[in-house]
Amino acid sequence: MSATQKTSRTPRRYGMVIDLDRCTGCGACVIACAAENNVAPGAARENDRNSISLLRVFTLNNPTAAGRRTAFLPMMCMQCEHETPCVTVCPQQAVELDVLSGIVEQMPQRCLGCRYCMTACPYHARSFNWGDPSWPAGMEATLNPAVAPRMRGVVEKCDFCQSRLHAAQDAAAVNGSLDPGIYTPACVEACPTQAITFGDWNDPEGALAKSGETFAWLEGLGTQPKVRYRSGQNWLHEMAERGGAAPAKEERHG
Amino acid sequence: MRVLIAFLLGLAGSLAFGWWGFPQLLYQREPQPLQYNHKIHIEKGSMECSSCHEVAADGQFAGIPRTASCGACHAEPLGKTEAEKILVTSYVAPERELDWKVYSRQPMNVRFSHAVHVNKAAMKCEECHGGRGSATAAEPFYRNRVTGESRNVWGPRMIRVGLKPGEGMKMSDCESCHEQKGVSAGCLGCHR
Amino acid sequence: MADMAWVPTTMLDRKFVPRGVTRCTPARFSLWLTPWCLLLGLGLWAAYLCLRDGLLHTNMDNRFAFGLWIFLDLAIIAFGGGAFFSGVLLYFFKLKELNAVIRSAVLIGFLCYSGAVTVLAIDVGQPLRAWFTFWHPNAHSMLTEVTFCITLYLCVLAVEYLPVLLRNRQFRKIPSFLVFEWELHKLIPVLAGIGAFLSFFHQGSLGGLYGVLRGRPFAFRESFGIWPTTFFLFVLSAMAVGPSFLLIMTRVAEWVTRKRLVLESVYVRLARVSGWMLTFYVLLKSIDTMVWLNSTSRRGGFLPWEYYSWEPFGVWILFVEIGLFGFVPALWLMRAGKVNTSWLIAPALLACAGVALNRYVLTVQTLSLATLPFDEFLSYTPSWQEVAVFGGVVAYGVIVYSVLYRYTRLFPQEQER
Amino acid sequence: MAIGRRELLGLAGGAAVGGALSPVPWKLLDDSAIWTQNWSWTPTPVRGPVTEKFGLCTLCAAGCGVKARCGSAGVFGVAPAAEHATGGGALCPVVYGAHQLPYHPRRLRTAIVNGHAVETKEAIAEVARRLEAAGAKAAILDERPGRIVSALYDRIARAKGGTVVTLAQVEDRSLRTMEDLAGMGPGTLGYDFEHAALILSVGAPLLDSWGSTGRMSRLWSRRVETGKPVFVHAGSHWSRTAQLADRALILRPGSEAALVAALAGKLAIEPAAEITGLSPASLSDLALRLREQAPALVVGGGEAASSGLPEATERMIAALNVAIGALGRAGGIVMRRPLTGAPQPPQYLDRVPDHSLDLLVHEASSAGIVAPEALLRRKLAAKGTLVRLSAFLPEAFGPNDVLIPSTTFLEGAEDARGARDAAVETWSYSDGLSSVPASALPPAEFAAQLAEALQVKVESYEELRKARAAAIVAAKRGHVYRHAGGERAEATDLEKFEAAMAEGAVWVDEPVEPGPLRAKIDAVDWSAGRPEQPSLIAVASSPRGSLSVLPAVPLASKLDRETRLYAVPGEVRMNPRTARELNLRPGDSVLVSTPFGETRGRVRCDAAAIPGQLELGACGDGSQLVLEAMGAAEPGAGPTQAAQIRRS
Repeated sequence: MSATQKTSRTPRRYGMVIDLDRCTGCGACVIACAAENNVAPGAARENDRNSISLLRVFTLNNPTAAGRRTAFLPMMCMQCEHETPCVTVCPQQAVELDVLSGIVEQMPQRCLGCRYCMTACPYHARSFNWGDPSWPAGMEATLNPAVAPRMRGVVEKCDFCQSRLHAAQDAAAVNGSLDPGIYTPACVEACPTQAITFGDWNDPEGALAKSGETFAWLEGLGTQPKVRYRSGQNWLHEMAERGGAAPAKEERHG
Repeated sequence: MRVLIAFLLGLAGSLAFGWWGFPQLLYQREPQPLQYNHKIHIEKGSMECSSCHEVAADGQFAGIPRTASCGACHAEPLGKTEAEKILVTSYVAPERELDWKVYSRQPMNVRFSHAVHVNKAAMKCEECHGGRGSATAAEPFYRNRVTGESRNVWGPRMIRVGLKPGEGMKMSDCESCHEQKGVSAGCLGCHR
Repeated sequence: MADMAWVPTTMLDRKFVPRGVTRCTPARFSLWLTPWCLLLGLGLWAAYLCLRDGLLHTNMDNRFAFGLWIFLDLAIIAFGGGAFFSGVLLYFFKLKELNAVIRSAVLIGFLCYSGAVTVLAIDVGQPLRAWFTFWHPNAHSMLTEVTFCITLYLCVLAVEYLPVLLRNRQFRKIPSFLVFEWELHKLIPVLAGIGAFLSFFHQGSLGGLYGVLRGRPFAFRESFGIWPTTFFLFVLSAMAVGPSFLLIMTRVAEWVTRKRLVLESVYVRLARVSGWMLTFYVLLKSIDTMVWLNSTSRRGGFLPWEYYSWEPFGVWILFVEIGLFGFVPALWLMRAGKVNTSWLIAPALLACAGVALNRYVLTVQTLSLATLPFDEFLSYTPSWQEVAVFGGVVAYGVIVYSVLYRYTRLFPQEQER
Repeated sequence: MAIGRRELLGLAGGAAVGGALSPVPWKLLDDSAIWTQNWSWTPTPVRGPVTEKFGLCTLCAAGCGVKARCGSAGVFGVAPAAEHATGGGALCPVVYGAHQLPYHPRRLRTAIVNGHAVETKEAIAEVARRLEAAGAKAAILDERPGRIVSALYDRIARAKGGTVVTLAQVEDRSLRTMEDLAGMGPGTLGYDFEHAALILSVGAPLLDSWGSTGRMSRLWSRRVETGKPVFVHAGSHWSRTAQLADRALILRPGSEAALVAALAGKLAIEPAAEITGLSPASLSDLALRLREQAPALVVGGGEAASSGLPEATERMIAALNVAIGALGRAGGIVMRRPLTGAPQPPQYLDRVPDHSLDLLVHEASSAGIVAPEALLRRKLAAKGTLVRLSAFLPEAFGPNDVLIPSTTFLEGAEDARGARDAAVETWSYSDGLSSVPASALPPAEFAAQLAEALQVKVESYEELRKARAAAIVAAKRGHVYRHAGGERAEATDLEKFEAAMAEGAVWVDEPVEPGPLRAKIDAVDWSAGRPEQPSLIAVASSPRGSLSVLPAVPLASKLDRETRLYAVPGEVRMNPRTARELNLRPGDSVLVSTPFGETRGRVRCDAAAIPGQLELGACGDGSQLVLEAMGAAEPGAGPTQAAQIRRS
């Protein structure tokens, strides 16, 4: 079942459609995300498994001979809506599905760092602060004042740039409204090819409703992610439908 | 009998320490940079809270005013008090910012939207800040040595009952008000 | 005790040793403890490093968020299950032979649980906030259930063991201790009941931890009510290996002390109980595996063969767990009394290995396997700090067990060989 | 009264009960938890109001408009200025982290002469002395010609008999050959990609930080919607552009000339197919499409981390463009008017004879400009002086070098002339959004101080800027685009023009009506050699801003180490099969050698890598050695290099 067909659970159901045919894998979203959310620059020990990556871009290789050779897959928290795997497992309500926006919230200040949510997440969208985040001397001046840096020993993840939602909410409140409407997360703003469309799945006139046929990764798990993808390339659809990786009998390039 | 006396002695000793000595140890008194009189600004200056603590058109809350906005009126001393002289000579003239200790300062991870509470919910400043806006002098500021936060966040007494507005600003205080008014903000509504 | 300060150590030592049994000299005892203390010291140092700098001292990462420590916790809590199950058998099923090992069982349970909780406190990123689970519990989380039950059960075990401790010669001199101990003693069956109840839930919830992982099709299982099948399988497997582990530990204690600590019939009883429970567990586990392979996993979009196509986790691991470490020891243990008792340690070891393997598979294999179709198989090697903390916990168990063996009467049937 | 054991126990018991009934344990429990949420070693951002300002990205010559979000402590976020004329409303990935550059640990805080820290004034006096001594053998390397400060450099160099030189960037290489053949001055041609139906890139990384990223990204985005322009890539390795292109032709390394000759009809399809390793059908198909899918154009230049294609091949590409009618046609290579008031365009450094300079003043204030260290050094005579105006400590510096600290991203006044590949000239300026550190000299200040020390009379930066603004307004061409309101205005009134520009507007020239242009292509030599097929090739690719003498943006680690979008510095990425064939295992340290140099690294296996191809991580620190090994300092060395690898 597509996220577009579901009945509304929350007043807003923010989500994304990412056009994989437009993504060139430049990584602007990755850096913009890190800068926006006060992610510290990688220390020497940091790699793709122990760093803080709220948004990652995976490189996918076309296993079939036809079509484009490579696709780049930006992946952040998929904001699962049904049986959200990380929400049910957290022992102390540090993870919740927001009642207003449908965003899966992660509260670093409540988190005790058990990492159960990380094992529960099928998309590996969560990062753990293995050590204290640190910036070179003086670089604290470049921290975003609307985002609290996380401390060591807690899990963090994409929250659709909550600080920007807050700013939109504040601006709306000046005019007596609580509804922030559509705002722009950092990755959406940074994407040079406009591959990411951000919107509200509840809005029948919105950008997401007009995004045409979309698919999600690991739909079989039934978690109804609100971040969905679009592509005209068949091999990507086929790959997304298949759960679990099969070991390559031999390397994919012959 | 002697055991009982010893027991009571121990009991009394640790109760006394816990309820009287411990708070003395826990909090550190810090001076405000200036004796500020809210009342005189409201009465003589016929100002409102929002004259200095304003919500901007884009919803940002200015918080504590910058020295420049004090200087708008206080370019020259407006009275003969010592504080007035200090303000003009030490801050306004050299364009130095005042290092106010903010009683209601919340930790970094708390997001409080004045725009939502003042503009949308039409709440009065006193509902959270109490009578601070009509005080004639800056009351002492106490910093919790463990958390580094203002004592007003927890409240003046160890036991958190009978708190007046402006005294307790812990998450549970926010929550109980939100519950009363039937508005839920979720976690990220108030955290960042 | 201030008035004893002048007494030479040897004399002091002798004053605490229970009447009617002999113990080795303090020097010899210290020699035995020295390596364990060194290991404990190393573990404490490693733990300190992790608390000081954060978990960057471990080799866990975002993809291998659980590692050696969680596996260790799961395994020793399963082994510690002997404590609650022996209590149930003794107080509710009136298997009087178990009186001979019940104190040892309770102590082992306490050591296993306290060790597990200690490791958990290092394993979480923010131990100072661990109490949030009690203040803001998420009722839907299996981990909440685990935390509540383990904490409470640890208290129960401590209270259960207290009478044994208080029965030490020196403590008996204090009349109020004696009265306290007597009152407590009457409570023991009640405590055993509460303990059994708590154990049931947390052993189960530990299994549930994995069974509810919808996002990890390798671990996800069908559920009855709110509990996935792994909940019940974990309870059963803990019941099955608890007695086996007790059997092993008693044999090891006999070997180390060179004494006969319990009668042979106790071993036979433990083995038989273990054997029957194991048979029951393995049968259910086999059914569960078939359902999972043919239905649960397929509905999630995962073909079972995919799980076993990554070396080294081939299908063999399934057969070893259920066959070699399951049915084989089950049948062997059930025949206790008909086979040589001194050989029973072998099937008991196999049974324990089987349950440890089960916990290993659920922890490590679950995390190794890719969920996303383009993802790769992962591996992880624990850092020395992780291994040292692990070793420290083992050393802690050995030291406390040795000291309490020396100064309290762990085995009522203890006799010189 | 004797106090016995029992009393002590009683006291302890009472104290314990009292303690539990007192606030101590409970308050401490709560406070310690709050402490873990706010402890002092996690930095706290400075509170305060947030404002948005427009500034100028100076990481390369394109000068894209950026919208900076500023808090009380300074710039904390960078976003594209909407629909900027040069940026197209998009930025390169590294720009989003560039506001952290001023705080880079390698920030240069003092001038250095001959290895000793000196006062900046002294260093400038020393530079003036050596410049005076070098006379005609001195050159100033202006990475971004056409700026206001370029006029100052020009004035200084000419007063002392020296020259101003610049670097041929990846976007320049094809255009300058075409300009040569057409007899036009440098910087007078540009690409009109927006109207093209087919773009053939011969080794050019068009979809990988090429030109102004925003422009290429918008083109790429439009292609998804309308199917135009079609991107065809012909290159000797699977670059990112090849992976993304509508059609990718992988050639034998070094066989670009044969491909171009065949497409131009100067070489028969069969032998060309044999030389390039392509199928005859795909070659003739491409040749046909180039003519039928008009307007089409061909872009050469090779990878940024190389010196590009041989000049002979570039001449063939230019001739092919003429043959398919791309020169002077909308959707082809079009003429653009040189910027009003700009000085004479400088000559290219790679065309300066080797070892001919006694002094080279390198203004290294841009992270996105590829300046191969080896090329600079080779142009210097023995014991020549390299003067660097740089915000950062370079990876290596020679004993004779002079280092002068300069400003970096969003610091100090800057202006930008626009991207080299653009079809029209643009100009914008900014006074800088961050304060200039006490130790740093903005380029204009450096030039002014140098002129003063040399007693060369020059106008001030402000005067020159005003003069140029006046010249633009007087020319009555183009329009001013304001980001704040997103509106266009005529550039007719000097006061209004300056007011708009001060707010971060950009002036955009109007396009020259395309008309026929002539180029002398008769003399082009079409002979294409038969390159050898190496068993291993080395390639290097990286996003713009990471192949410079400057350190990488701190967050660039997210692109290489932390998401593996690019090969990691110090790693040699290869297909597992290649590793097996070479008897190498992941983590082995290896030495990769090419005809031009060597670089060390550790083996990383990645199924996404192409068999037979060694990807050298070239992001940030250590990139100079990779550039050297890729022959970036050797004219026409080609985008890939035959490589050998062994354990070290």
